[in-house]
Amino acid sequence: VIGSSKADTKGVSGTVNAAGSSALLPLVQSAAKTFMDENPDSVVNANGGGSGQGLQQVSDGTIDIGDSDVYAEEKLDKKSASKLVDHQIAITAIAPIVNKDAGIKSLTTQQLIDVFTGKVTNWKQVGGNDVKIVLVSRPASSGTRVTFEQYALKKTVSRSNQSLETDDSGTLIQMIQSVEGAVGYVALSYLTGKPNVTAVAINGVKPTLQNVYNGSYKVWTYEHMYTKGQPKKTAVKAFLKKMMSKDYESKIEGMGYGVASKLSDKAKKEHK
Amino acid sequence: MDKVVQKAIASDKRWRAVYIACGLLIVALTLLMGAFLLYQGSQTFIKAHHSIWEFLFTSDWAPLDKTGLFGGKVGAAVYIVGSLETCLLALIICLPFAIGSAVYMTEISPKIGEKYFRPATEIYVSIPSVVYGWFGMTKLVPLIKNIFHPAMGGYSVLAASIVLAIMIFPTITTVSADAIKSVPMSYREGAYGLGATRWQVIGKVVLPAASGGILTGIILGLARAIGEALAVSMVIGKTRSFASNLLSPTSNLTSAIAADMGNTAQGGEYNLALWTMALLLFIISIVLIVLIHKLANGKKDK
Amino acid sequence: MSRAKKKDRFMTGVFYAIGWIMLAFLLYLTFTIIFDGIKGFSPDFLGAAGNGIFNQFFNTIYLVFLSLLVSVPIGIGAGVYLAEYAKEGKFLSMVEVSIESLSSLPSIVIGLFGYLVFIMWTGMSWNIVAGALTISILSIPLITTETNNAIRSLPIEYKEGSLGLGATKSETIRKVLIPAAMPQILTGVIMAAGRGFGEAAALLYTSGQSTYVNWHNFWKITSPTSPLNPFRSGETLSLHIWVMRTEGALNPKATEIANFTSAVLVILALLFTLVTRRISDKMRKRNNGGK
Amino acid sequence: MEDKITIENLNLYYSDFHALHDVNMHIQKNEITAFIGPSGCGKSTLLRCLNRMNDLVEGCRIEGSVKLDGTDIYGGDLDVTVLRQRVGMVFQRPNPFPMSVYDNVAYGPKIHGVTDKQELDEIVETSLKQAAIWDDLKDRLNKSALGLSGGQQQRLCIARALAVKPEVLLMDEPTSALDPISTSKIEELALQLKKDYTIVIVTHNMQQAVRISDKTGFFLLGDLVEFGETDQLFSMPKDERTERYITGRFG
Amino acid sequence: MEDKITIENLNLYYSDFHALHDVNMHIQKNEITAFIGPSGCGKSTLLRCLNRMNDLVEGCRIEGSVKLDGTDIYGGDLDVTVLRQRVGMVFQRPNPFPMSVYDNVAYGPKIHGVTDKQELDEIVETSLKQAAIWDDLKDRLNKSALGLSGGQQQRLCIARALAVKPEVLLMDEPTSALDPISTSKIEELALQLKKDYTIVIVTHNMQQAVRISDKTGFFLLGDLVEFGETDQLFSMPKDERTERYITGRFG
Ligand SMILES: Nc1ncnc2c1ncn2[C@@H]1O[C@H](COP(=O)(O)OP(=O)(O)OP(=O)(O)O)[C@@H](O)[C@H]1O
Ligand SMILES: Nc1ncnc2c1ncn2[C@@H]1O[C@H](COP(=O)(O)OP(=O)(O)OP(=O)(O)O)[C@@H](O)[C@H]1O
Ligand SMILES: [Mg+2]
Ligand SMILES: [Mg+2]
Ligand SMILES: O=P([O-])([O-])[O-]
Repeated sequence: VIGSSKADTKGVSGTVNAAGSSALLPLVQSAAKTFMDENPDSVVNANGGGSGQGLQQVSDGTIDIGDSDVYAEEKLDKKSASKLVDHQIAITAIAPIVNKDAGIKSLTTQQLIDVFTGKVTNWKQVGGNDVKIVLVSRPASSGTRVTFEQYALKKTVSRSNQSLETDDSGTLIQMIQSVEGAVGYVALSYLTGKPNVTAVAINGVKPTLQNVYNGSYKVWTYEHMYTKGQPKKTAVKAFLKKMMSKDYESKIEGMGYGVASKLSDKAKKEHK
Repeated sequence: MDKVVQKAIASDKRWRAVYIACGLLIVALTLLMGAFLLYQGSQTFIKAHHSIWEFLFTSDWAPLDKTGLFGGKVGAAVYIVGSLETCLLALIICLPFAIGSAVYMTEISPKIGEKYFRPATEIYVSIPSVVYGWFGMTKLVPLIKNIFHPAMGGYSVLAASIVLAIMIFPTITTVSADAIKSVPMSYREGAYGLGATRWQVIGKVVLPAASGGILTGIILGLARAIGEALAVSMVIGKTRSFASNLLSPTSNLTSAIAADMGNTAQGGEYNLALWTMALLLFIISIVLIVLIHKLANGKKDK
Repeated sequence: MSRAKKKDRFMTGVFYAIGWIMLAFLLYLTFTIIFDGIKGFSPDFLGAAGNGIFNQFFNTIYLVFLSLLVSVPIGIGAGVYLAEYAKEGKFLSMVEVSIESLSSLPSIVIGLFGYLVFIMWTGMSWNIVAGALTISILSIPLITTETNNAIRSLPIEYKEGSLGLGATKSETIRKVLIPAAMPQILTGVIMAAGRGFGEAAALLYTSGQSTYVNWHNFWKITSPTSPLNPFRSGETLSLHIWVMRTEGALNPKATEIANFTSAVLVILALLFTLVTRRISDKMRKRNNGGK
Repeated sequence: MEDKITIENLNLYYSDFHALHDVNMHIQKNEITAFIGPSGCGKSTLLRCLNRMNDLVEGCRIEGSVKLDGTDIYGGDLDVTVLRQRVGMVFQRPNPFPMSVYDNVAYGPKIHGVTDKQELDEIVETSLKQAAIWDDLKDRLNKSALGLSGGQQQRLCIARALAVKPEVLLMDEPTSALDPISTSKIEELALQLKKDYTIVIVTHNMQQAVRISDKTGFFLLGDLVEFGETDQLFSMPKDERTERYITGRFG
Repeated sequence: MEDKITIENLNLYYSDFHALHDVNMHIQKNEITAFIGPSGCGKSTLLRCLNRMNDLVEGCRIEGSVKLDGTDIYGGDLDVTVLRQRVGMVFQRPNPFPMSVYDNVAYGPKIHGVTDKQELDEIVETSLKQAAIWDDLKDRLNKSALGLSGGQQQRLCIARALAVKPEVLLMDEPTSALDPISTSKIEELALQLKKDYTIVIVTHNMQQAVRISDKTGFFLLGDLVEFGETDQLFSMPKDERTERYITGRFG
């Protein structure tokens, strides 16, 4: 075994299967890579699929960790949800993004609602270029979508029957890039690679971690990793421990996620 | 010698049991699958108390996604129509080419046909459908976008239909070619002997005589098209509304299942409605199969 | 009279055009896919780490191999049953309808069934065996149908000849009928294998969408990182394209990787078709005494 | 009598197999000419030369000439579809098309441009009557021809050939698949038809040749060994091989 | 002479078609018995009764008895695989298996338990020699049997049948697909084999029956019309129908 700096997790072997939230996926994947480098006999399979799938499969017992942007109670029945143990490992902000051709930098909450409910159909109606609006959405079961509708659209339901629907955030970004006038939403973590899209400010507040911490940007949520009961497999335990360790926080922030401990009281209080 | 015979007879019995077991296994598998789908798929109507009418003929789709919670809307008409229209259009696009190629490789240039066209068609068959989907997404969708500039990009019924048409082309072509080939030579000789031209022989004798087999090919192709999930979902746009024209996106049964099945709460209304879609697909394929048999038998009875 | 002739000429032209257009389109399809694959190629795609697809390639072969291990005996057995043992009647047509509906079932539905039976009921996580078994459900009907047809289309003389020498039915089947039908049975097996190479929807929830192996552990089958461990998650090439479009989309090289994977799959399909034709031609030739 | 078909120095090759050697034969109008000989001797091959049916066979090559009323049928002067309309063919195994009785008979006239329903009706009726099968079939004209018995099918095929009003009728073992009763019906029919047509028939059955043909040709391994009046050929063959064959000391 | 096979009051039905009517016949050891008659009269059907090949035909029902050396073959006393080993069959169309020449001949002995390579080699050689084809094939034992000519294939099939050392050899029109030269070879062979075997042969070719058989049975529409010494049956048939048939005024 090649020596590693992290003595506490060194030499763990076994398999960890994690799936679910695509908002959280980049973080889990990168953590998995680090973890496997340090523990060459272990395997961490990190898949996406959406929060619903993560909760479902962890509750079925077919995976070890279910990643989710929403609380298990919102998806599963009481009995199943009560068997799951929540590990909140990060927070994430969701940003509206538009295709560059739209010529949009910022929208008010009302404008955002109008766009996503189909009330306005051309970007020039909200101060952009003369380009038709194309909505790109995620499935109803997506945690990103639930969060976005809840905090950015003030609980109005977006017009999914007029939108192109994508399986996950990766596809969504590709569509926003390639379809003129397209608009959608992704977790901040998807923007660290500087894709060719515009992240839109809401009411003038840019979607940044700083703005989340200080409470001015409201569209964010906790990221959960659920296990069925307390984790028993040593590899799972070690993996969760690794992700929640203090020295991993900088890594988390580097990937566009936030750390719960940095939230201001204002942010916490206003977030329900 | 007697011992040898006895041993042979005993082993004969054992083998017989093995073969029968294999046959039964297949039936059991199908029944199991049918029962499982029937059970899962009927819950929308039994447990969640929706009507079959609502599921098939309305388009209000807002099922609740939480285990044990019912009361949303499960109108799947958009998906059903999406499946039907893409398949039908695919068939319309594909048929002239498939039958034309089948005729070409059997009647017009049988030598070249056997040497180049049949292997080529076999290659078409063995290219995975995701590759067709990927090709559709990276080549066809941009192409449609650049030609027609539709509002929602190139994701459209047309793109899905073309991808499906490419996918079912080999099935229809090979089955039709086999059907045409198995038309007895004596029919052709009979017609040529009366002074018919080649086209008269093909159009008036060979194709009608092969029509049963060609139809089988069409139905098999259709079954494949209805059941294809990933390739279609890559190019159809998955918009939950009826397509207003060929260039607008819509959704279909398989992409909905592929996208949401794993993502929804087990036993929830949403999940059950998706199972009902799967059941519908199962029923459609059985209906198509029975149709083939009816056609085949109808031909025999004559 | 000359109208009939003109029409004949015209239609012949039409058929030529259609035939060649389709061939040209296939060439175009094949070459663009291969060309695009090569265009974005970088050497690390060949590796077993990071952007490399070697593991996926290995998984594909391994999974197809495992699925054939199950589907070939059962498929041939059931085909023999249909051709030689089943009596004409209701039950036979039920078996036939079963097989056909099985083979035309949407693979996504079979995938869900596989998830339920091989993953949830066994309480395991995604694994290659579950994927292989699910693929078997798809491929058994192909092999069965092909075996059934092959045996049925053998001249009755083979069977009479063998029985006439005092062979039992099962000896006749094993020693004369199956060998004689082998070229065509092989076609079915190859089609089944092709299905395994190409299938993605049925594997989404069964064989897993990721792969981590350590090639140093190759022979340590029980190690979770051993490539040979059949109970590990194993993503195949086709699935990789799907994954590259969805989750993998974060990878800046996702498109190039998917293109390259497509190219590999197309080349595999090409090789596969050619090799199969070779083998089954050879067999046919040997059986026919070089005629 | 005048020559209807004249075969001169005909050689035929299937790829590199030389199937007919230098055949010369004069087939006369309003006669029945029979081809006999052991299996594989080239009877069918020669028959199929007469309406260029061998054109359909890959690799088949022909030298020499075949003339119909003096016109070389392999020269460019006679279109092959016209030729086949003038020289009709009835095959060894009855091969009705999978359509109704009516459509089978009407097929030929239709493709040759007859569209008038009444005219077609008439042609169908006359042809079926000529083929002595009108009474059997007049009530089943719209039924599929595949449901008929072998003998009926064969007569239907003859009617189908007659419907295009040919001048010559080629029949390749037309009764080999039939029972004795159907056979004798077809033989009677041939005798009647020779008033209006020139008939060439291939048969395995020497008695049949004796019963119905005017001239007989005996073939062996691609050679026309002997050709002449049927009575004479069977009573006092000139060639020793012919004699051995007809007395049954061969094959 | 002694009876090898005794057929008593045999009636056979294909579903509701009565194909053989009350057939009685004594087939003698070391003789060649020929069955003749027009197509469809039941020759093959009767032949296939003798080694229960008709068991394979769905809906076939048999009444009466067939005895082999006095044992009823349809009673429970004789296993059908043993019967078929004792009563071998050669079919109308040569049907070698798609394997090498050697494997074809060795097939029977192998399934009957001979495993010794040397013993097999010997059996193959003897059988091929008996079938008069050893010289043709000794250098091609490992080549596929399907590459042989029709005549060679048929003799190979005879060798294959001889290899299991049967007592009776049934041959259903063994020469109908063959050219004259192959035919005469098979005929010579049959004459040689009758020293050791009892032979029953179906033939369409009356000359063939005359040339090789000791006894002949003439069948018509499922009836055994006449059965007796070949010479006598052909020179002065007792039944008028036989006479009409052999003089060719039928079918
Ligand atoms: N399409 C073909 N290609 C090659 N050889 C052929 C072809 N058709 C016939 N032959 C050969 O030509 C020879 C003559 O065949 P043909 O069919 O004319 O015989 P035939 O006298 O009609 O025999 P039969 O009485 O069996 O019908 C045979 O040796 C046959 O094998
Ligand atoms: N499997 C079967 N089912 C029903 N009828 C049959 C079957 N086999 C033969 N027959 C009928 O039984 C009768 C006798 O047939 P068989 O084959 O014994 O005639 P054959 O004398 O051998 O004629 P051929 O000389 O044409 O071979 C025929 O009328 C035939 O149609
Ligand atoms: Mg012939
Ligand atoms: Mg017979
Ligand atoms: O993170 P989600 O995939 O559930 O949107």
